[in-house]
Order: sequence, then C-alpha cells, then structure tokens
Amino acid sequence: MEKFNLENISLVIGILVILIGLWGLLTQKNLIKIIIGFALFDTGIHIVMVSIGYIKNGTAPILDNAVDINNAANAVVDPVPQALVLTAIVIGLGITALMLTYVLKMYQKRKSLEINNYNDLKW
Amino acid sequence: MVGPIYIIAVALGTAFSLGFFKKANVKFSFAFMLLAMTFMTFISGQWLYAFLTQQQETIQIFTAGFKPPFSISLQMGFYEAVFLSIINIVGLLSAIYMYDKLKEKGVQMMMVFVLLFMGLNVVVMTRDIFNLFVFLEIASIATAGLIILDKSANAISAGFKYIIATAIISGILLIGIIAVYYYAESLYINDIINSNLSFIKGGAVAVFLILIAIVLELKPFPANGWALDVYEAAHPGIGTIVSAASASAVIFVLTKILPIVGESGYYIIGIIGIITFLGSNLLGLKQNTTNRLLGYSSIGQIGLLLTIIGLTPYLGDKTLFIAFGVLISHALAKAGLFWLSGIINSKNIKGWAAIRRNPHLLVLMGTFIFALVGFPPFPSFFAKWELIMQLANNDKIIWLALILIGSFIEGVYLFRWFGYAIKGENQDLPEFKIQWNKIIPVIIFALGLYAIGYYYSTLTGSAASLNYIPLLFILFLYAIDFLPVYIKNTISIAGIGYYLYTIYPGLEEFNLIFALIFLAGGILTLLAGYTYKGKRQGFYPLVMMMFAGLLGLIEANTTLEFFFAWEIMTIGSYFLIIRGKKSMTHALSYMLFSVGGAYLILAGFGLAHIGQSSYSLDILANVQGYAPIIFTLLAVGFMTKTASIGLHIWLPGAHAEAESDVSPMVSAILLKAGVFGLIVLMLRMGAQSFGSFDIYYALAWIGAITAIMGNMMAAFQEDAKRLLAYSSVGFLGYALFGLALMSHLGWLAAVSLSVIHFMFKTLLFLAIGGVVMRVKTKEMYKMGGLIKKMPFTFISVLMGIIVISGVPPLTGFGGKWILYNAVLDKGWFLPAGAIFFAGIIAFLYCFRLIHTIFLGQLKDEHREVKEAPFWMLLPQYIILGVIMIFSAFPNSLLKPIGEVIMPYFSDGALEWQGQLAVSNFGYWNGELIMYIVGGIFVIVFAWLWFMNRNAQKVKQFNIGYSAERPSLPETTHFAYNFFAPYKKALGFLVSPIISDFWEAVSEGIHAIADKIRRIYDGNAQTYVLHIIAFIVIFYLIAFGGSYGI
Amino acid sequence: MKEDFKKRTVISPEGKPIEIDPLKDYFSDAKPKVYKPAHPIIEKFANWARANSLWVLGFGTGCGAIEMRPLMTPRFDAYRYGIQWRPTPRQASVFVVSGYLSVKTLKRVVRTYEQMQNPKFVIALGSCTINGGMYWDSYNTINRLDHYMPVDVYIAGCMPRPESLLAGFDKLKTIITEGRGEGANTYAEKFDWYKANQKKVIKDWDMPDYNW
Amino acid sequence: MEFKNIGYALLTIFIVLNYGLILQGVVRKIGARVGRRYGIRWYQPYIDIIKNYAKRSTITHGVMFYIAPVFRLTGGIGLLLFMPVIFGSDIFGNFSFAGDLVLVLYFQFFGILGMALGAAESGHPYSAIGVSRGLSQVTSFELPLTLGVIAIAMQYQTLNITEIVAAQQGGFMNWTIITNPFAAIAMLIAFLGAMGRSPFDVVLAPQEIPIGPPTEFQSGLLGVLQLNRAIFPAAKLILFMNLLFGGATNWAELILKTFLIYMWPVFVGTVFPRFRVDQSVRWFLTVPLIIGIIAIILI
Repeated sequence: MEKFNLENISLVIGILVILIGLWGLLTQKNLIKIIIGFALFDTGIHIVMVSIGYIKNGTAPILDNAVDINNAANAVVDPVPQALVLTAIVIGLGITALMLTYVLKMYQKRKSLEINNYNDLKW
Repeated sequence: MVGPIYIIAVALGTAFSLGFFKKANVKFSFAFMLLAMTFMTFISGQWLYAFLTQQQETIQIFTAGFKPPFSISLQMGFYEAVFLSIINIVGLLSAIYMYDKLKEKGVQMMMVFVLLFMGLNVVVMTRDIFNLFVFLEIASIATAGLIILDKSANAISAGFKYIIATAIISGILLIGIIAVYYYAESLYINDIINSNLSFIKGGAVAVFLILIAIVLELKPFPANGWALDVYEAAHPGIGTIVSAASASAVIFVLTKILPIVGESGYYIIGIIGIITFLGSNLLGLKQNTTNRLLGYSSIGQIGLLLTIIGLTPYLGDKTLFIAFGVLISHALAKAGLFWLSGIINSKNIKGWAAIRRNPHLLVLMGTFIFALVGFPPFPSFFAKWELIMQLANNDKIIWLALILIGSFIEGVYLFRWFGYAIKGENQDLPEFKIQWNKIIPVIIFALGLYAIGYYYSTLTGSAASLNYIPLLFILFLYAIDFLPVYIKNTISIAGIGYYLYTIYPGLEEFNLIFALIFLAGGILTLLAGYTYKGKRQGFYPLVMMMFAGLLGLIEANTTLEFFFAWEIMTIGSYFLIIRGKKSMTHALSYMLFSVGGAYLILAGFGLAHIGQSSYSLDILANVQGYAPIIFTLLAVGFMTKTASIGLHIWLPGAHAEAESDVSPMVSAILLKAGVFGLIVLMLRMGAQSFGSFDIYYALAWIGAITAIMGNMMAAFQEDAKRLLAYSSVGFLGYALFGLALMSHLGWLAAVSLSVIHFMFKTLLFLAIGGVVMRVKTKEMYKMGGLIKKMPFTFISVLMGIIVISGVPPLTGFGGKWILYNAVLDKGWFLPAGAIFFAGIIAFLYCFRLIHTIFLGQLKDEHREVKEAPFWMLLPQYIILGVIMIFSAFPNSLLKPIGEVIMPYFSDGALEWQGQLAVSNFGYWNGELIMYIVGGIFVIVFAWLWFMNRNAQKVKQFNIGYSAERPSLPETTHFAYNFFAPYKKALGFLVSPIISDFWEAVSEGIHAIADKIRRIYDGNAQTYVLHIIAFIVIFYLIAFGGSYGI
Repeated sequence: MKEDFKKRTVISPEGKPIEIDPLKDYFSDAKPKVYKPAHPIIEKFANWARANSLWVLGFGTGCGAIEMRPLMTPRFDAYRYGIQWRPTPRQASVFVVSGYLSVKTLKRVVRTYEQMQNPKFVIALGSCTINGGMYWDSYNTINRLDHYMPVDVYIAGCMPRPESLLAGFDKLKTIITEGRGEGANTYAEKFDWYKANQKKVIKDWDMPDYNW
Repeated sequence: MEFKNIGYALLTIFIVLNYGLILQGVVRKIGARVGRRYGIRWYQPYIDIIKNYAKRSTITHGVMFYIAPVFRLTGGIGLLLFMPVIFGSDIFGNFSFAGDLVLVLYFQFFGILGMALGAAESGHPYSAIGVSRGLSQVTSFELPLTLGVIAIAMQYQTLNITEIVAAQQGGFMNWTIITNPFAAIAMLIAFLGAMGRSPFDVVLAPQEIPIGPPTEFQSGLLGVLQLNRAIFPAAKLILFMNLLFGGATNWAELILKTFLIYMWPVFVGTVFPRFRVDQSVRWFLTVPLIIGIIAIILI
C-alpha cells in the first residue's frame, strides 16, 4: 500500500482538482462559474506543488527544537515549494481579482454574464 | 555605473510613490513616471554602451546576499543589455505616445504601466525560474490591467480572454516549474541546465511543460486567438507594448530556457515557429482590420524568430545576427505601425488612404512596411540574407522554401495595406491630427531602423563594399523636396551624369552597355521631367532610388551587392509605379511578382553559395551541385522583371498607369535589369539541363510564346500605353529568345534588341505620354487625326513603329536579320518560326497605334490641341537622331556589341566590311540599303510632286462616303476593336488564362485563409481549448516515437 | 438641318469650351476650279486615253440601274471597250445617273458628282433624266438633269436597253476624243447658276457649296 | 556600286514594269475568257494609267496621304531591286549585294505599311477597315512562309538569293519544288495570300469596302499605285521563282516561269469565292502551317 501514502493522495487530488477546474473553465457559460473553474485549477496546482515538496514524515520546515540542525535537510519537508505556493497563491488571488474586475466591467457594459455574448471580436 | 537592480528599485519606488500623488496632479505624475522610465532606459543603455565599447564582463547580482540557488539572482550580460534597451526604449516612447491616455486614466494607469515594464525587465534579467514565473505574471496582470482601463466593451472582453488564457498558460508553467524543481532540486537556471533533465523520465515532461508554456506566451499559431483580440481591440499603445516589448522579453526567456531542454528542443521550436509563421501570415491575408492585421503580422514575425531559434544548430554563430536582425526590425517596425495606427484612427485598412494627406507619414509607414518585409537597407534584409545563405549551406532546402513562402505571404497583405494607404479611394476618410507626442516616437523608431540597418551592413562581412553614395544622394533629394521641379530635375540629371562620368572609365563589356542604357536613358527620360510644373513631391528621390538600384546592379561584384541593388531598384520602381493613376492593384501585383522573383533569386544565390566561401558573383560559375535548379531559380527570378509569359500580368497595368515620363523609365529601362540579370547568370553558368532536357530550349520557347502573346495582346488593347506595355512584353520575348540561343549571333541580337528596344520604347512612351498629356485620355479610339495638331510627335511615333516592326531601312531590321541568322546557326526552327510570327503580329499594334491616334478623324474636343511640350519632344528627337545613325551605320552599334560578346561566344561572329555585315548565311549592308531606299523614295516623290503639285487640300469629312457624308468624327473613325476579325479568328489565344490562373491561386489561398481563421470564434473557452490542444499535440510530437524531447 | 451639323460647343481636354461649326470645320469650302486643257497634242493623247478608259460610277437611282448590270455579262461585255466599274467616285471618270431623281436623291447625286475628279463625264440614263418622264408632274422629282449638272450624253428610253447604253458610251467616247467632254470645266464656270438651280429645289441645303 | 548600276536598275524597272502591266492585262483577259467574255484589251492597264495621270485635278488629305503612294512604289521597286532578277547577269543582278533574303522578305512591308498610313490619313473608315483586314491576313500567311524560308535556307545553307538560285541550276530536278516539296508547298500557299487574289482578296473586297485602303486615292496618286500594282506582283513572282523554281537565266525564261507561277493564284482565284477575314486568318494557320512544320521537321 505504498502508493496510498499522503503525498500521492494529495498529488492525485491536486491533479483531479486541476482537471475539474479545467472542465469548469471549458464548459461553463457563466463568467463567474468560469472564474470559479479557474480558481479550482489554480488551487489544484497549489496542492500539487505542496505534495511534490513533501518529504515523508517530515516536519514543518522551521528550525526549532524539534529538528536536529545537523539532520535538518532530511527531517523537514522541503521549504521551497511551500514558499512558492505562498507566492503562487498571492498571484492566483491577484489574477482572480482581476478576472472578477473584468467580469464586473463586462457586466456593466452588456448586463450579461453569458460568455457567448462577448464574441464580437473574432477571425 | 548604476547597477541593474536599480531598474527594479526605481520602478517599484515610482509605482508606489505614484499612489501618493493626487489625481489632480496628473501632469506632475506623468513627468515623474517619465523620469523613472528614462532612468530605466538610461541604466540599460548605459550597460549596453559599456558592453559595446569596453571589455565589460557579464555580472551576476545576488539578492539578499546569498548565492544561488539560495537566492534569486539576476544577470546582466550583453544580450540582457540589448533586450533591456529595446524594451525600455519601447516603454519610454510608449509612455510618451500614450500621454493622453495616461493623463486621462490618471496615476493608476501610470502605476500599472511602470509595473509592467518592471516585470519585463526582471523577466529578462532573472536567472531564477520561479522568479521568472512571478514576474511574467506581473507583466501579464499589468497588461490586463492596462487593457481594462479602456472604455470599449470589445477591449474589455478581449482583455478577459487575455487574462483567462495567460492564467492557464501560467498554470502550466507553474506545474512545469514545480516539476523541474522536483527533479533538479533547484530553481537556479544554471543548476537546472547542469542536471540534464531531458534525460530523466519525468524531467523531460517537466521541461516540456515549461518550454511549451513559454512558447504559448509567444502566441504560437493557432493557439493565439486571445492575443489577436487584444491586438485588435486594445489601445495601439498597448498593442505596441505587447508586440514589441513583451514579445522581445519572452523571446529572451525562451533562449534562457532552451539550454535546459537541450539540443532536441530546437527541433520542436523550429516546427512551432514555421507553422506559426506560415499560418499566421496566411490568415493575415483576409484581414481588413488594421490592428488585427498587425497582430497577425506580429505573430508571424515571432514565428519567424522561433524558427530561427529552432534552426540554431544549423545557423551556428550566425544565429544571433539573424535573430537579432529580425527581432529589431520587427520590434521597431511593429511599434511604429501600431503607433501610426493610433494616429490615423482607421479601423479598416482601406481608411488608411487618409494617411497620404501627410506625405511624411507615408514615408514613415513605408519605412516600417519595407523593414518588415525585409528590404534593404533595413536589418531584416541582412538577417534574411544570412538566414538563407546559412540554410542553403546546411542543405535545409525545405526550411528555406517555407520561410520564403511565409515571407512572401506577409508581403502580400502588408503591401496591399500600403497600397490602400497610397492609392486607396478617397472617400469617407477619417480625420486625424498629428500630436507631437505621438509622432516623435514613430520618427525615432524609423530613424533607428535606418541607423541599425547601416550598422548591420557593416557587420555583414560581404556587405562592407555596399555603395551608399547613391542612397545619400536620395536622402539629399528628399531633403530638398520643397524646391521646384526644374531645380531638382537639374540636380538629378547632373547627379546621374556626374556618376556616369566617374564610373565610366571602370566600365567594360556588358556593364558598359547596360550602364549606358540605364544612365543615359535616365538622363534622357529625366529631360522630359522639365515639362512638369510645381514641386512634384517625392518624385525625385524615388527616381533616383530606382537608378541607384540599377547602378548597383552594374557595379555589383558579389551576390549580396547584386541582391541589395535589385531590392533597392524594386522599391524605387514600386513607388514610381504606384504614383500613377488607378495604379493600386497594378503596383501591388508588380510588388508581389518582384518580391516573389527576388525570393527566387535569393534562394538561387543561397544554393549557389553552398560550399563556397566567397560571395563573389563568380561563384555561379562553379556551383557545387543543384546547378540546374539554381539556374532555373535565378532565371525565373530575373524573368519576373523581363515579364516573360506567365509572369507578365503585373506589367501592362503598371506601365500603362504610370506618369508620362515614368512609363519610359519603367518600361524601356527597368525591364533591362532583368535582361542584365539573365546575361550575368548565363555568362557564368553556361549551358544547363535537367538530364537531357535543355533548359535553354525551354527558355527559347518561353521567349517565343512571350513574344507572340505579348504582341497579340498589344494588338487587342484600346489603351495606348497598355498597348506599348504589352509590346514591351513581346519585345523582351525576343531578347529572351536571343539569349537562350547561347551563340554569338543570338546574343548579338538580344543585346542589340535590348538597346534598340530601350530607344524606341523611350521614344514611343514619351511621344504617347505627350499625347496623353494633351488629350487627357489613354483610350486610343477617343483620339484620332492628331497628325495635324502634333506633327512632331507623329514623326517620333512613325519612326518608332518602323523600328519596332523591323522594316528596313531603319535599325529594327538589323535585329531581325541577326535573329534569322542566329536561328539558322542554332537550328531551333520551330520557336524561331514563332518568333518571326510574333514579329509580324507586331505590325498589327504598330499600325493601330499610329492610325487610331494620329490618322483618321480628328475629334471635336481636340481641334485646339497643341503640340507636345518642348521638353517632351527634346529627348525624343535626340533618340531619333541616334536611331538614324544606327540605321545608316549599323556597325556603329553592332560591332562594339559583337566585340563584347566575342570573348564568350566567338563562333559565327559577323564579319564587317565597312557597313557590310557578312554572316555564315547572308549579308546585309545597312548604309547601302538606306541610300537605295532613300534614292528611290526621292525620285518617286519628285515624280509625284511634279505630276500633282497643285493638289487641292480637303478636310476630314471630304471623303467618298457612298453619296452620303459623315456626320460625327466619332462615328467615322474606325478605331474601336480595330482587329475585330482577327480577334474572332485568334482571340482565343489571348483569353486571359494566365491572369485567371493567378487569380484562382490568389482566391484559393484567400479562401483557405478564410476557412482556417474561423477557428478563432471569439470565445475565451475556445481559445483555452486551443491552448490545451496545442499542448497535447506538441506533447505527442515531442514524446511520440521515442522517449525524451 | 441635321442635328450633327448644327453648331455645337464642346469642352476641350483642358476644360476650355470650343465652338464647332461642322460645316466649316469638317468640310473644305473651296470653290471648284477651271482646269485649262494642256497643249493640244498632249490633250489629244490624253483624250484618247480618257475615252478608252471609262471608269464608271453607276448611280442606281431608279429602275434604270437594272439595265446597267447586263453590260458586265458575257452577252454585252462592256469591258472590251475599256469600260470598267469603279466603286468610288474618287476614281471614276464617268457618272451614270440611271433614272428619275427625287429631290432627296439629287442632293446625293450632286455630292457624288462633285467628288469626282476633273475631267468627268455624265451619262444620263432614261427619259426621266431628260424631262421627268412618267414622273414629269411629281411634286418630288426633278425633270431635267442638266439644270443641275452638265450632262454629256442622254440615253433616251423607258428604260433604254443595254444596247442603247453601249451606243451611249460609244457616243461619249466620240465626244471625249473630240475634246468636247469639258463638263467639269463647264460646271466650274457656271457654278453659280448650277448652284442656284440646285438650291431652288433642295430646300434643306445643309452642305458646303462644293463637296470636294 | 557604281553609277552604271543605276542605269541597269532603271532598265530592270522598265522591263518589269512593262511585263507587269501586260501580265495584268493578260491575266484579266484570261479571267474574262473563263467567264466567256472577251474581256479587256491586253493593253488596257496602260491606258488606265495614262488616263489617271491625265486627270487634271487631285485632292489630298494630308502629308501622309500624299506620300503614301511614294512609299508604296518605293517598296515595290526596292523589292525588285534587292533581288537578282536574272541569274548570272551582272546587269540584272541589281542591288542584290545590299542584302539577302531576309531583307527582301521584310522589305515587302515597307510599301504596305507606308500605304496603310497614307490610306488611314484619308479618314475614310473603309481604308482603315481594309488595312485592318490586310494586316490580319499578312500575319497569318507569314507563318507558313517563314517556316518555308527557314527550311529552304537550311537546305541550301545560305540566305543569299543568288546562291539559292545557283544551287538549283542544272535541270528541273534540282528545283526546290522538287527537292524540298513541303517547304515549297507551304510557301506557295502563303503566296496565295501574298498575292491577295480571291479567295484571299479581303483587303480590296470591292463589294464590301469599296477597294479598301486606296478608296480615297485618285488621279496621279492612283497612277503611282497602279505602277506599283504592276511592279510589286512581278517582283513577288520573281522572288518565288528564284526560291522555288530555279530562277531564270534570261528574260524569256523569267517570263515563262513567272507567268506559269502566276497562273497558280489566278486559277485558285477563279474557282474560289472570297473568305471572310477570320476564316482566311484561321485557314492559313491550319493546313499550310502543318505543311510548314513538316518541312521544318524534315530538314
């Protein structure tokens, strides 16, 4: 049952969330739902990132008494992905916010949240 | 020196502090922002300067005092400096350009603007892959932030598509980055490179994800609908930034990433690149919306860059030179065009006709368009040249062909657009006014293109000998364009004359003959320019450009010089042609055939260069393989200028619609460039065949058919200048035939016919031009009876047509006689029969020309027409004098030409005994014939005069008219459809199969483009789907057969 | 007057209006000249040639025209007498007016006659040209041709047979050889009288006085 | 070239002129006899010319109109003089040292074009129509003619007419018509067109466009044209005699041969009615062209 350990489960879940997000993004016609799809996609990526950085049985990457300084590299989970995730979350937030702003503006212009109403530019 | 880190510091600081300014203080904020942008530009420029002039080492900047991978590191090397300079200059000028918009939107927009450029700067400098991601995101968000500030619904929905697409792409990138980190355990690019991820099972996928994400940022075809919408809808200033600055940054990122992928990545980049280049340009064909068209072009150019990067393994150390040449041309030209589009304010490209209200704007636009297509003297020209040479050297023929095809398609829509700008219909044009802040950036970039172009030519080893003096002269003429015609005309004539004088001693052989045709012809035709009054704006620089090109051809020793001159000539003649009335479509087809032909020549030179170290034209003499193909490519390329059958459809319209004194230039002189090219080619390459199929025999047939078709079409024209134009087509058919004979007499015929054609076609075009100037129509049937009004012009035309028809005693017969002997020598009888058939058909149009214009019935409106102006007549009579001398003393023309040909073909040369020429078959004494014919003529005339000296002069309606009398000159002048029975009998031969063919090709391609572009249905979700499909497809391609990219 | 011959104003290519008077601008208005016969010896020789080379312009105005055609056939074969047909007045020397002349036709006849070159001869065929014949009281035909142009030979009959025509040609030959065939000069000399007669019947005179 | 050449040339012109006029009369006589008439007197062409010169008045439409007959006659005389008329005779070799067969072929057009210009200046639509028809027809029969000429030039390896004639001496089996029949036939068919007799008389076409180009010419101008109508066909006959039928060593032979050659277009003309212009143009590009191509292939 090696495969059903924590990081693999979270990895699979992460990928599933990514796919669900993509599915939502591609199939929903409501702008808000599309953005939710994107948020799921983003979150999925974050989960994947964290699970990649996880080291089995590792502890939080804080150098305190719980960790032997000499063996820190093996005892803690990799701190970098966690740092990256933080940044990624911030950026994701920014993007989501911007998307919502866009939707707001679009709704003000056309009073519609239907994505098919915004196909004027094409070809 | 100011450290690069200050770029970030300044940008961030400015962005934050801008927040403190009140909205009211917008001007101050703008100045503050501008200061920051200037400072950023200054830093990058300073570093660039240091790298260029001093032995500056590449430096690494470590943040937080740690070495990587424990900190984010930035790198400032030469390339970084270059890219940063480009980006920051674009940024600075964009800021100036967008002053209105920034002022209107206030500090928020300025903040976003500065942040965007900070993002791009860091993206270029950073060596940390996650940092790269972060700042790419910042740039994307900032871009979207800029777009959202626009009011229009379209811009906002485009921005929404943009942000959705970039978000997905960055998601992919993020996954890639984390996966790479998983395998490489570092985010520092240098470490990642060292860990050779491509050879690890999952690592390859990780790297692939990063690579594909970066590529997707570059908007590859077809996953680029989101970007196109932004280009179309957003403010042109934003378009500029996305197209010039962001793309440059991401291209640089790609070059950073590629070492991680390893060698195999190049292949996939190359494929993506070429597909993008071809696909995007193809779809560009159907665009009428300016900014979207620019978008397609941008993406196409980026595709070309990707291709070049992908071809790095073959281009070797030239890659940088080539890629940078393309990039800088693209960045400057595209920025310039986007900015111009903001000034003109026309959504539709047809509305660009408004631009010609300000000719200087037109010059700017032309600069950008020609730079994009890769004309000299712009960097893209040299880059393209190097690219083709290297590809040929590495035997990448398919790549070479695809790149040329893509470039050609790009030329099609760009020149169509330019054509609308110069000559489009003059209705409902948008008003525009030029603001200083908007025009200055454009001017700076245009000048930059020239400067960098010049700089580039010094970098190209073989371009060092390029002659820029004529180009300086052109510049001088442009500078004095405000002066009246007669001053500029005199200066131009003096310039040409002086140049001829200086180079004359160095000329020999064919160069001398053609130099005389080009330059003496130039002087003669320019004499007619004194006819014009006023300023004739823009005319003289263009004329000189054409002549500079022609001169360059003569002086060229290397293939590059030759090609450079060829392109310069093309530009000049294109503008001359498009100056004419209703010349838009003709100029376009001229340009397209010229560009197509030029690419064939380029390909030919490229193939000829295989295995050669020098670029001398003499490499053609010992090519290392592909000889028949090289020959065919070059010959067809040159034949686009001689307008051989199949490639002739540009000619009639182009020549017919040109101004009176331009027609002789483009018809009598320019076409000879093709002949000159063929001579240069044939002298060096000699006999060529595909297996047992003799190419020259095919050329002879092409010449013969061209002659028949040209002459027959001439006979069926109603338009006098069109008739003359087709006559040129036919006559150059003879020349081609003569050259193809590859014998002394054949060449003697071809060269002497070229000289003669130059003379009589100048004569006729000037004469007819004079008539057209007076009667204001070109339709021959609307004229008639002008002999009594314009007797001097009539004499010119009379002599001209006697020469054309080859009737003794005038000099045209000499050509016919030599051709006969040449044919008998060679033994190609069937094409010869066709050639002589064509010669007789020439009678038809000759007669028609003189009859319908000068004879027959004078029209009401023309009863007070005056003789053509003196300055039109003067060159005609100079030429007439020369023709008479050559007629009476043929050896004064033929003997020198014969001596020139002698070293190459000595068999069957003519023997001269005084004016008696003796060949293997016959003999001919031009002087004696002149005397005999003259003598008989005088005697008979004296007899007639004696018998009928007091004949009653009557007027035009005094004709025996079946007891009735004519009532109107229009109904009595038999002129329209003059050869109706002939048309009935043989008209089917000239049914427009060829133009139909080209039209079908063109329409077919446009239809395909129209079908394909339907994939961009305007829905963000579709675009995301494209992105995902793109990834999947290229994943399959990359990992399809084997493991690893 | 026909619309096309009225004065009109057209615009020249330069945009200047031009006044056109077709009758003046398009037709020569020179008067016919009297050509003195050359030296008698030359003239005699010339007259022999003129008599033996009769180039005929047939003007088929009425039923008489039908009687000219047989002259070309093997039965009558006028060619053997040096009589040949010519399709244009410019080159013909004998003008055969065959039959009655309506006023409208007269105009054309006069014009054609004037377009022939001196010396020229006229043969009037049939009674109608002598006194109007069966149309003598028609409101619309002229009665005597030689009021309008000098006639050298009248061939009477309604219609005269081809044989009479041949006889007429023979008569003409005699006249020419004797040097009496000076109709063209007569016409020039009495030009005013002829014109007056012509204008009397032709009401809508819309051509120059002499049609070269 | 010496001055006596000019005298010889005048003698040639005189003989050929008379011959041409008589030939004209005789041929018309023959035509009449075929139609069961007596026809004109054989010397009728002389009288006609004298008559035309004896006309007292002349009109002219302009300079080109006035000198067109000069062009025409110069063309005819020049064509004659650039050929050796009698083979082996110094006197009647004329100016054939000035140029070869190509000169002769192209000099034909000198007169044609000059005439066309003058006729066109008359402003008469029939003149222009006639020229249009004439040029159309010329283009099409020149093709078989050219092919034939090339074949003959290759056969004898020269363009020198004297040498071509010399090569045909020694019995009729050496004549080109025997030795190179296809070329000869192609050229003879083209000759039909060159002579402009029915069925190829589309230019003059008296019943349609009263004699076409010369329709406005009269008096002395017409007289000059008539002189040319005597000389030009004779010159063409002599050309074809020289090329195809072994030339002539004396005047008797010349007269006999040219007369017989002339019978060819005369017979054809007597039998066939006139083609339409387009029919004529097309016809020359069918059978005669194929024969010409065969001649070329057989070289």
